[in-house]
Amino acid sequence: MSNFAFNSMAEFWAMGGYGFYVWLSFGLSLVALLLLWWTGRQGEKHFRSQLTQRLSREARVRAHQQQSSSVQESADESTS
Amino acid sequence: MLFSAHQLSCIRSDRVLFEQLDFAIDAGQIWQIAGRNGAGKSSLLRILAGLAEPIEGELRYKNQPLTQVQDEFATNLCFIGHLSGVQPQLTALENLAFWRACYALKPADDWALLAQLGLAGLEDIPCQNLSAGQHRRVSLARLWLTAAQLWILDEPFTALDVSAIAQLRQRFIEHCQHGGAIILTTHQALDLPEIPVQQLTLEYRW
Amino acid sequence: MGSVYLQTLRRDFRLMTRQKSDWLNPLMFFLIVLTLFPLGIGAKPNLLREIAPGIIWIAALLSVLLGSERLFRQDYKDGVLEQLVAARAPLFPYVLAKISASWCASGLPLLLMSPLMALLLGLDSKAYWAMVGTLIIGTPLLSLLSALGAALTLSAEKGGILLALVILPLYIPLLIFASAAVEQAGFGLGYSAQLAVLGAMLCVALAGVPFAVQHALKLNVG
Amino acid sequence: MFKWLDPYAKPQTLFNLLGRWQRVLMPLGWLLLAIGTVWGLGFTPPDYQQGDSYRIIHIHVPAAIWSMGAYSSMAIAAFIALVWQIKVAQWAIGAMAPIGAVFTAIALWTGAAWGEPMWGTWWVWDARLTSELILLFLYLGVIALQNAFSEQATGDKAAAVLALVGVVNLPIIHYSVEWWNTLHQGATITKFAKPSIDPSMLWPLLICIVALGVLFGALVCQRLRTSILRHEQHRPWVRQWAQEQA
Repeated sequence: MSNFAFNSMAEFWAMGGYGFYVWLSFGLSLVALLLLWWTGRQGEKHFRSQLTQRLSREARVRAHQQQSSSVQESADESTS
Repeated sequence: MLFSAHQLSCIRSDRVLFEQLDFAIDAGQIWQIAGRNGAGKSSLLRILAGLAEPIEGELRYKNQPLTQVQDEFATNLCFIGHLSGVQPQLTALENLAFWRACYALKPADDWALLAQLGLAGLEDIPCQNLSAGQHRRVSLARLWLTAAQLWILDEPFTALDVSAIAQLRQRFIEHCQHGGAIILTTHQALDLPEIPVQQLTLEYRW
Repeated sequence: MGSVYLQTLRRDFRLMTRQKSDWLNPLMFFLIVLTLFPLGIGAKPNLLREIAPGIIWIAALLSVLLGSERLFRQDYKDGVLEQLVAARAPLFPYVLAKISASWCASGLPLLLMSPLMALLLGLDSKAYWAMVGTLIIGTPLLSLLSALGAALTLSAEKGGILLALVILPLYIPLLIFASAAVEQAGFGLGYSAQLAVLGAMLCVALAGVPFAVQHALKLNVG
Repeated sequence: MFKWLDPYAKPQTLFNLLGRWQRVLMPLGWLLLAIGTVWGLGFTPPDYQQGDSYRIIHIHVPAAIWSMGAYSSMAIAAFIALVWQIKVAQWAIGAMAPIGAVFTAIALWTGAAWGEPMWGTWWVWDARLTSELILLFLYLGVIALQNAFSEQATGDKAAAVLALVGVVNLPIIHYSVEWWNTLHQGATITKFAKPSIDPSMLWPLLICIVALGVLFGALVCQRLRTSILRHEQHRPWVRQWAQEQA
């Protein structure tokens, strides 16, 4: 690896007068890549919360079915 | 065994419609698929007709996997779904001619067939001018055209009047007595004492 | 197979005579777009002549695209396609017949209208014949690609705009070479290379697109 | 044939495998990217013609290369999905498309930011810029098509067909460089000719190219994992996994 190509940090930020363009392209690219990574992570989290919701919904349905069937049974018993 | 399903599962829009379904149909039989609305009857029929793929499971035609004998199966199948398959801007005769070409059937007297189905005088007007019941009759005319052994019918009796229902029943009996097999859904009682009718009930699932 | 092809072709021509707006509306759209350009940029004969190839081809792309949305829609809604997919064998000749009929309804009229376009935009005879050549090779390619788009977006909820989004990028090579050929002819240069490339693209599309359309129809019905 | 593909086609196995790959590739990709950009930005000599503006190359070229690479991988996945009917390959298309689209957008954007000081304009209708733009449209078409259906499976299959059709466009993109004379420079690195840039400048560029490739792989793993879960959510193993996570 060669030495630092700039004499000072100020020169480094200035990029020989092209600082605006260089930092603009690198900054935006980094933001875009980070966004990709972040949305990917969010996607998994979102799915997990959806799945938990779904599981609890299924549990509710099962509970309801059991309840109604037991009510049905007791009704059958009372008529007999 | 003419046609059988093994361990079929189907999922539509994240909902499991049915799982590990088994059944088999032989020549001369009628299977009636029953179940509440949304239980997956139509989806099952579409899978059986090869229009949709099951998420799991296998179909067998004459004891061979369907994937290997798909062409043979398709030529021996008559599927009528809840869509009529009738192009509304064409006349009944023109629709019949198109089907004949598609199913590679020989030309015959379509006028007589349509008259038999109670469509005399309506043969050459566009189907969009027909009533719902007449439209359905044109669609069901395929059952009189086809030489296929296996019929898969989705609610064939909807919109039909009493005489048409009787005629269709008669056709079912004829078909089964000549070695045909029918899989259908209907909310009506089938009431066919001559034919062994099997029931398959799909439970509505969450 | 041949009988399904002929029967479908006859059926489509019959439908065309009964539903004239289906193929007349895109043609009217084409003419109106051609008229809009001179109105938008001013009636400068030289400028118009210069950009005429591009204008003609963009208008042609859009009008064919507009007409193709209805290509399979009716048959899908009525369940005719379902029947064909279930029966398997007749689907391929049906697709070929549909594409042929759609070319007769959209590409052929464009070809017949080409003298009118030349007149409106002031093309000279060399450029005109180049345009006829590109239209002969290019419009079947247009019909093929639009059929593919129509088949792919068949059961989608937002069919029309999606079709444009999906298919327009695939039109770009055609647009480039077709308008380049007309432009070259306008300068008095040879344009057989461009026509050859267009011809090659047409051959590739002819070999592949009908199968892709068939596959797309199957998966949309399923 | 291609029996070795079988274990990768089984969603649960692939899910676990992707998890392991992602844990390695994700940090590695970011690390390499950090090394490559810092080296490229600070420790290479400026170009004798373009000065320091050429440093944009370290993000522009890798993004452009991988925008094409992503499309090719998508087309390969589409081919596998259509020929062998492997569902995971269909889902991979959906995982790759947004990443490829972002890479394409980066290539376009950095190209514009490089063009402004060099050519004095943000945008020129040059062959490679134009074909990159078309590539972006192709990506957007695939994404739009995939999300347009009420039945997700239809969208996946339709996107596979479109990706495969669109790949026909890639060679045309490539040869268009030769067909049109443009302002754009010729290819900087080619397989056959000697590289026209100094080795001291080449290394950080190569590192950046590898970094973006690794990052692409890692991001695909991440998205494909979620996609597998979504498609397999009715299976017991997914529910078990969710309970373990909670």
